[in-house]
Amino acid sequence: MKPGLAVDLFVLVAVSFITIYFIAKSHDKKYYLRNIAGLEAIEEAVGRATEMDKIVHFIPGITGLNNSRSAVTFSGLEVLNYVSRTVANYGAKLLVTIRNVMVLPVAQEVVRNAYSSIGKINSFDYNSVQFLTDNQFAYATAVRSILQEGQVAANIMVGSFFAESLMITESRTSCRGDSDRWNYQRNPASFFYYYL
Amino acid sequence: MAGTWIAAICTLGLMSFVIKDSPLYRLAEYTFLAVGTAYSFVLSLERLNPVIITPIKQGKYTIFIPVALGLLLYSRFFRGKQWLMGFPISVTIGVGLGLSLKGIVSSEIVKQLSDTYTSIGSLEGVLIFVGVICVILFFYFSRSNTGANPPVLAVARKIGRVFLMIAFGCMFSNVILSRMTLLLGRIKFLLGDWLNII
Amino acid sequence: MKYLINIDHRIIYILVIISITLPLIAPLNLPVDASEEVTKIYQKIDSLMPGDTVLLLISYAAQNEVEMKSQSDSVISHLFSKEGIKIVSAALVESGNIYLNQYMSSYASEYQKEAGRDFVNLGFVYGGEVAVANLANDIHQAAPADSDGNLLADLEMMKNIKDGSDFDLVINFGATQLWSIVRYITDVYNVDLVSGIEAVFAIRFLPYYVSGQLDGYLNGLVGAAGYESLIGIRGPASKHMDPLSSSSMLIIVLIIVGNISYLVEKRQKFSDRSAR
Amino acid sequence: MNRNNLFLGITVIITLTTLVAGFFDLSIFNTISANLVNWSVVIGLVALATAIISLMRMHVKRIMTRRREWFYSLYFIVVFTAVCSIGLIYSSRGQPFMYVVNNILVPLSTTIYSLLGLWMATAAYRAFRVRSIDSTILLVTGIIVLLGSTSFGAAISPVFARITIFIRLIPTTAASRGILISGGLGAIALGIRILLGVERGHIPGQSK
Repeated sequence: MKPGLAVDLFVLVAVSFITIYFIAKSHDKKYYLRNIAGLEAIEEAVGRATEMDKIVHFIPGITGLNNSRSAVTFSGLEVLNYVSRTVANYGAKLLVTIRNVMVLPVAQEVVRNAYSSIGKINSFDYNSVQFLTDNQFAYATAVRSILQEGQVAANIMVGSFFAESLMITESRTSCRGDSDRWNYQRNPASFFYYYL
Repeated sequence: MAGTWIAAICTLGLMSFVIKDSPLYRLAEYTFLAVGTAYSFVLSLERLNPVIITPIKQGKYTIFIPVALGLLLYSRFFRGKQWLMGFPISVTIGVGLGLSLKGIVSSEIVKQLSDTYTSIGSLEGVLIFVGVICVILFFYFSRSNTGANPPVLAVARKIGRVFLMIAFGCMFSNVILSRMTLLLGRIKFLLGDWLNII
Repeated sequence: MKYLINIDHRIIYILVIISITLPLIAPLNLPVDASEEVTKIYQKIDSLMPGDTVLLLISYAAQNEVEMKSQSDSVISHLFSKEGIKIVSAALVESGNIYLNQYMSSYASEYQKEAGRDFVNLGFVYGGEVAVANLANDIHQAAPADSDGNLLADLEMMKNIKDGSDFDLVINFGATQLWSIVRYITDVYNVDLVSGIEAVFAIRFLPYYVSGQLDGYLNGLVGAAGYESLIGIRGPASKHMDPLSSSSMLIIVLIIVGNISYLVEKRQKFSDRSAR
Repeated sequence: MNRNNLFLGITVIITLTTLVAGFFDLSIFNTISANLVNWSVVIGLVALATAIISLMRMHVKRIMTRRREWFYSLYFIVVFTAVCSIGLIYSSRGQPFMYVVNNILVPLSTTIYSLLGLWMATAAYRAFRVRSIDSTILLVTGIIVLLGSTSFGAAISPVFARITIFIRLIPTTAASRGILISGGLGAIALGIRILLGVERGHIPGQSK
């Protein structure tokens, strides 16, 4: 045992067992989950996008899978799975833009699984998940011009974001759009509801 | 001198965006996209030599295993073979998890808590102790089904909220300092290096 | 009063640009002082003895060059002026490599230091947080060759440098990788750490400073100006303090005006409703 | 043993090896985990081209189908290949590559980041409203700390600097520490969910 790590190991084991205990306990008991406005807004946003025959744009965060931010990226991919299933149900068009190299194949698989899980695998299009660039601000400028082209009806951003998110959502004011942005960041969960 | 002119044109091209979206801005934007991606691609390619080719020269052939795993990620381009991507992805996530679990526990939880306890002697220590406990309780969102939270939790949440608002006020002022510094840099470049008014 | 309620955003842009330009043209040269965490970095670097080994890491990107380059210029020039220090340097972010090359080539030319004997520049190390853990575990495996291509095994300086524990001080610039540096190098091997941080992220690292994991930090341009006052030069950061202060004051005024107009509007709406 | 459990098994084994190497001083685990960490970097490096291939495919498709503003995609491909070849031929420290980087990439990066300063100003005027006690505390603290850290505040009176030091070292540290610890606990909880297979989104080749 490395010196001075006994307490650390104890805390890790304790937190792990508490988590495992509550996951096991949650299977049988029905917990009331306060509904979160953002999730309901997604259904409405996708419905609106289908009416306007425009694209639903999604960003699962800009960080990777193997660092301290991976927890936030996983939750982004989880919501991507939900959004893809909703889009597949409505038959709308989905566009997922990616900034991290390792997240690209994973996000594509998540969308493919979502389409196949409701039996619409043939309407799945590989180009719906695109890598733009790994430079943080070049990515933000690229997303801005996608949003301003006018083809996007709903912009959903769930995951870990930094200064570039201000730039992406700033395009909201200049093109009167709304963004459904839910940021797990350590600063307060800033939340807009945004569709064009 | 030509370099400064190119830099100034790029600066004004992107800055023109604030007034109106124009072809000059779109050109600057796509230049930024292309040069930014190319720069990090070239630098990463140059890492291939020291990280992969040098160990092979030194006879460490185990390096072929991660190279093979990395190549599995290209199975994405072949229909029906996507499941092969699972190997490199699960290895990467496994390493990431193993490192961050240990790192988070010792640096972000235990060391922080132990410092909160050891410095409890002074008045500041007590204040920090109360603040930390209240902020952690503030993030405690589950409620009994009646929806009302116990009095202790309600008080702790109020104190936690005050601490959080002071912290966000401090963060807010630092964000202003940071953003103004960046804008200042560009204006100094345009006035100083380009038009050398200053 | 009506006009104050909604100023067009382009006028605000012009106001901000004027508030920055005026002090640049007519500087007020207000005094700049160094706060406690800045002096701690100065003392830590000043107390380096010949033969100490320093790990110099650049993890800021080209976009916040203004803020971070003024920090690294002053701190690194102070570091280079110390005699007999062994430096291992690496860039953890792609565009940080631009500045690392400038510093290390000036170290070789201006200070007549020899690559391989006095310093080893590993250049850009790919991989982000995992690369930091990789460096900490075993430098020779993480970066077998330095940026000029010669093998680390042949460099006589690297003979007694194997992993994180062989360093006496880690100096980092940039917040993106500071989390992993604390987690995988300085906490694991108990090495002193000083770091320059972008003002946006400085607050998040305050707990590390108070708990002693981070021995000193520079808070954006304010920290850089403080360090310049310590090494006795009136460098770019100190000159930028005047326009920074004036533009910050403008932001405060904008907030106050915005709130006054908001309150006035609310009272008008309230009085209209009660009058009806 | 279907594929999901196979990948889950790999992740669990590698996580446990790295954890054991982190906590215990066993030489076998140390060498294995050091190798695994290096492998993870190599995998990321080798996989880099997948992103570039999909990027190029997107732009070529945009040119082929003559979508709106397709000529920008053509411009992107030309500049991208040009800068890549300059970088690879003359090496990233060569003079031509540094010329491109210093005179095009650095100004563009700093400019785009500096625009945030302008939007901060409009946001300060339009969005930062004193609606509740919380936002009052936030704005008052922000103004005091801003005065305390800039040279104007120091010129007006040293009181601001002293209050700023107090605000930074006591309440802000406590709150940041609280956030840090809660964030850490959340990350551990999610790590456990991945190891238990509850969190499946990322494993390819299975349908929920």
